[in-house]
Amino acid sequence: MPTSIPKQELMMSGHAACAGCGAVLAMRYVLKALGEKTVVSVPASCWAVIPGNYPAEVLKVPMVYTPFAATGASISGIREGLDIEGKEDYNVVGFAGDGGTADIGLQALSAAMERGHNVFYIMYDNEAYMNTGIQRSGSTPFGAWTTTTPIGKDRTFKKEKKKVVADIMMAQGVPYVATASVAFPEDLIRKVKNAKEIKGPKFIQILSPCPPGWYHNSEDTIKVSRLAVETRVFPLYEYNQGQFSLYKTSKFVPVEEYLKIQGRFAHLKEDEIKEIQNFVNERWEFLLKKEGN
Amino acid sequence: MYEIRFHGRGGQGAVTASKMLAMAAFKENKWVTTFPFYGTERRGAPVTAFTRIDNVKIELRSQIYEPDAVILLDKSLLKLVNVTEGLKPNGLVLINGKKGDFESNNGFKVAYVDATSIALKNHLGDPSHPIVNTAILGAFSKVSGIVSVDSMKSAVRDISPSKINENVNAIEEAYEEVEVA
Amino acid sequence: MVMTPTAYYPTTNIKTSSWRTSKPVIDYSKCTRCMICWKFCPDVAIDINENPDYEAPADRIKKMEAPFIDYDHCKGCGICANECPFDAIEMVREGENK
Amino acid sequence: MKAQNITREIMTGNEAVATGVKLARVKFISAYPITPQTAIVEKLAEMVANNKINAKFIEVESEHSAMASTMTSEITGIRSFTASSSHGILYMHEMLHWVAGSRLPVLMAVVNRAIGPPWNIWADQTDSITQRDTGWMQVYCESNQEAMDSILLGYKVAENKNVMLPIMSMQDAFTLSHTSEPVIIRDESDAYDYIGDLNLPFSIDLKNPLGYGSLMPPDGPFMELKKDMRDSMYRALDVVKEETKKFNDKFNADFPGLIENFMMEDADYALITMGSMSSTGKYTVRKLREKGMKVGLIRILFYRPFPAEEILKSIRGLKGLGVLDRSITFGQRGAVYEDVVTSLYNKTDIPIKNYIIGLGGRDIRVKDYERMYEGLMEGGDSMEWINVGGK
Repeated sequence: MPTSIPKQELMMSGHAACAGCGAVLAMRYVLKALGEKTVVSVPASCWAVIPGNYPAEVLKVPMVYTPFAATGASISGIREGLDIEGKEDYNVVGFAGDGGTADIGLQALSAAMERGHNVFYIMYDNEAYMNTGIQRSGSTPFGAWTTTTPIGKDRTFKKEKKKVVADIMMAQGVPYVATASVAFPEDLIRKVKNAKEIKGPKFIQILSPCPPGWYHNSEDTIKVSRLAVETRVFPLYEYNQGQFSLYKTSKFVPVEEYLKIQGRFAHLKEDEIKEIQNFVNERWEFLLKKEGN
Repeated sequence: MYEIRFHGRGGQGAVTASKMLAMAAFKENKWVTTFPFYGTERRGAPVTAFTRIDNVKIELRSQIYEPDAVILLDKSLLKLVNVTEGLKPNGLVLINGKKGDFESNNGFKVAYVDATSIALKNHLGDPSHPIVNTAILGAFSKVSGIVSVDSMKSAVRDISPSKINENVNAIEEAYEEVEVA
Repeated sequence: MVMTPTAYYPTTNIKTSSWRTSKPVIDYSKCTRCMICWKFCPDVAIDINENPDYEAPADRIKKMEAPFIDYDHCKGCGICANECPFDAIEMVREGENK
Repeated sequence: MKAQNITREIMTGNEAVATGVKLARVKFISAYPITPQTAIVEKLAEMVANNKINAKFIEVESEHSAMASTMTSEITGIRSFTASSSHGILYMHEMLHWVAGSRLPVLMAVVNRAIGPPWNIWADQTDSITQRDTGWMQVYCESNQEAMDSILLGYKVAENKNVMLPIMSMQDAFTLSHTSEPVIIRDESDAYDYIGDLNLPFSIDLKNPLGYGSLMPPDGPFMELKKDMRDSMYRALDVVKEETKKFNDKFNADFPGLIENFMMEDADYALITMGSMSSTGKYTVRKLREKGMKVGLIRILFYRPFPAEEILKSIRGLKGLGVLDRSITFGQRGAVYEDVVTSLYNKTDIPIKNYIIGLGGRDIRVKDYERMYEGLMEGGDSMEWINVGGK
């Protein structure tokens, strides 16, 4: 087969995700990279609904559901319990959305990483509370419409910049931090495998487009994801035990290309798009400097 | 049942003294309970602690309102607390100080020991914060007769985190030096 | 024993084909077996046929495993058709023949 | 049966809890410090550091995380423990429901402390009483001995195949947690023999990759699961009785079980108490008995499941009954009072009074008990606040 993607499917068909969901692709790739000796914990999120109604289960590995704020603590307990039983070779994965990571779960996440448990924390970032119907999160980008940042007369769209949790994790000194995209599964799987080499906490933030939440066509999930990387709106990087490397895009693609195929940005005026372009440029420069180029 | 109330300042060892006393009595096959009144305990702030001793299991768990004895680890507390409050008739007041520091006309038995000097001599604590609890217990053993000095020394050996010999010396010296007014 | 909220019933038993309004149809004469459609399928509804002769054009020299659509689970998102570099997949409205 | 060497030591309630955890062969501890529970955590950390207990201890950043990690460690099949108090209990409230609903026999030691505002670190049972609907069993201790014994007994009851519910063991702030008194240390090998190993039938297993707590629609067995929890809670009443007997036989102990009757045989008036307040109550009963007053005391140990039948048996023939609540609920009488009255509804015509007492560490004195027994003799079924406003 002319692809390096592992054949083994640990996520099954028949799930209850929306057509074109980026979050299921993220899970599918992560499990392909890790293999069957894996335990997953998910908080309240789309991923608590995607497996479908009891008794259905969509993963071929154990899946522990937890309350919203608990992912970091949940994987800590699973990890230590398994270690006590001598099951040190199991992978323990927290799989949480951006609300459960950037907002309500940040404290438990930060603490779990600080304690240094041998765990993976995967943040599937669809940039708003999608499970409850598109409300603003800390990870929603500037300019996006959500139901709690509606287009009104006095206050329109989200005026604050995206909180990038991966950057926070790097600043905290987590041994392995990366950003990844469902449009680049080979890169995503490589990063998960690199992370697996480290005995300690690992954090990966995966941009996971949401067709109903971003107002793009379901067939464009990969296209939007790819444009997010190519326009540098969502730069891909890897921070492996102090070594920072940034994936450099080959050509310049204006952010407008990314914004215009998503209804959540349809209201933006020219100067606002320019402002977003400036944010993107500044952050790109910052990351280049971080790499030492 | 014999009830003792300790008054001290945070850092002087009043709470530990109450525990050492309980331990000493326990070694003589008595039932004991001991507890501090926890306030916002900080070094220098007034502290109260309680010890009950009985031949049978103790059921009473309230604070001690009518003690048989009151022990003052710091005579400056005389200005702050009503030392003899609730003290039983013929009750005992033991003060870390000198004769004349405290006068009682109510028939209480008043005893003195210069526990601070004894503590300093034995290098317990530092000159600004001497730890006087073991010395005061040596004196209490003599004037109360409730617990023997040997049990007191044995309890101190069990509980003291360091300077065991110095603490035992302090008990012995205070036992000899204590005076009843 | 007590009741617990634990269960395991594989979702493959659940058919999600009714969610679909359009279905992908592979034109095997154009298909190069690159497996990009399989790679990007969020529904895990593109399977791999291990038989190298499956739908293989007669003139194909190097026979390879082929993708095929699991119509019981495909929700018709259209990613496969959109991402196929060889225009080998077409979305066809349900009910219309192709 | 081998001869038992009785080891008695002076220890605080917090030390007794830590020793109980060691005897119960707990393998995972996750906790967050809060006054007055802190000494439990410190003692366990010290035991772990000196290899006196074969357990992993993680220092989490909040009570919510303490309970979440305790839960998931238990799911792996490891006997797990945490301890908390007051605001910490409230902060983990969500997780308490989750642990019970997951049918995990976790044990938590609770040091009962008041809830602010204003800040108050002293004894008050509002923190655990308000958790009565979370599906946890609750046992309230009167002494440091019970604080230790209830850990062993508690795990045994919780892990019973017909119960499978978590349990919290309560001791009052300072009155037990920081009070030193003699405690018999249970023999380690007897304790191991008694407690055995945890065998969780649904622990994490790659060969049987379960989902734990997935979405359940209204026609799924949601109501049935809740009903099963409630049924199990009631089954626990018998399990507590059986396990108490086994425990007492094994250790030659006198753990009372669901409730304790004190001088109730010929009593005309009785008070129902819970926790360390009961001791001063018993002291007062003896004192009043010496004066010829026929008074008694009923102590509730297990508040959940509620021992309705036992209380009904105990109160027969009384002329007056009073229920003490060391917790506050607003817009209704005390929580324990409500439970007692509901249990006795239509089964007795004894007047029942409610006394609110000891909130925020307000001392509970002999004269307070004297006032309450006096109140019973006056008759009526009123609610009265004890020792408030300088009275």
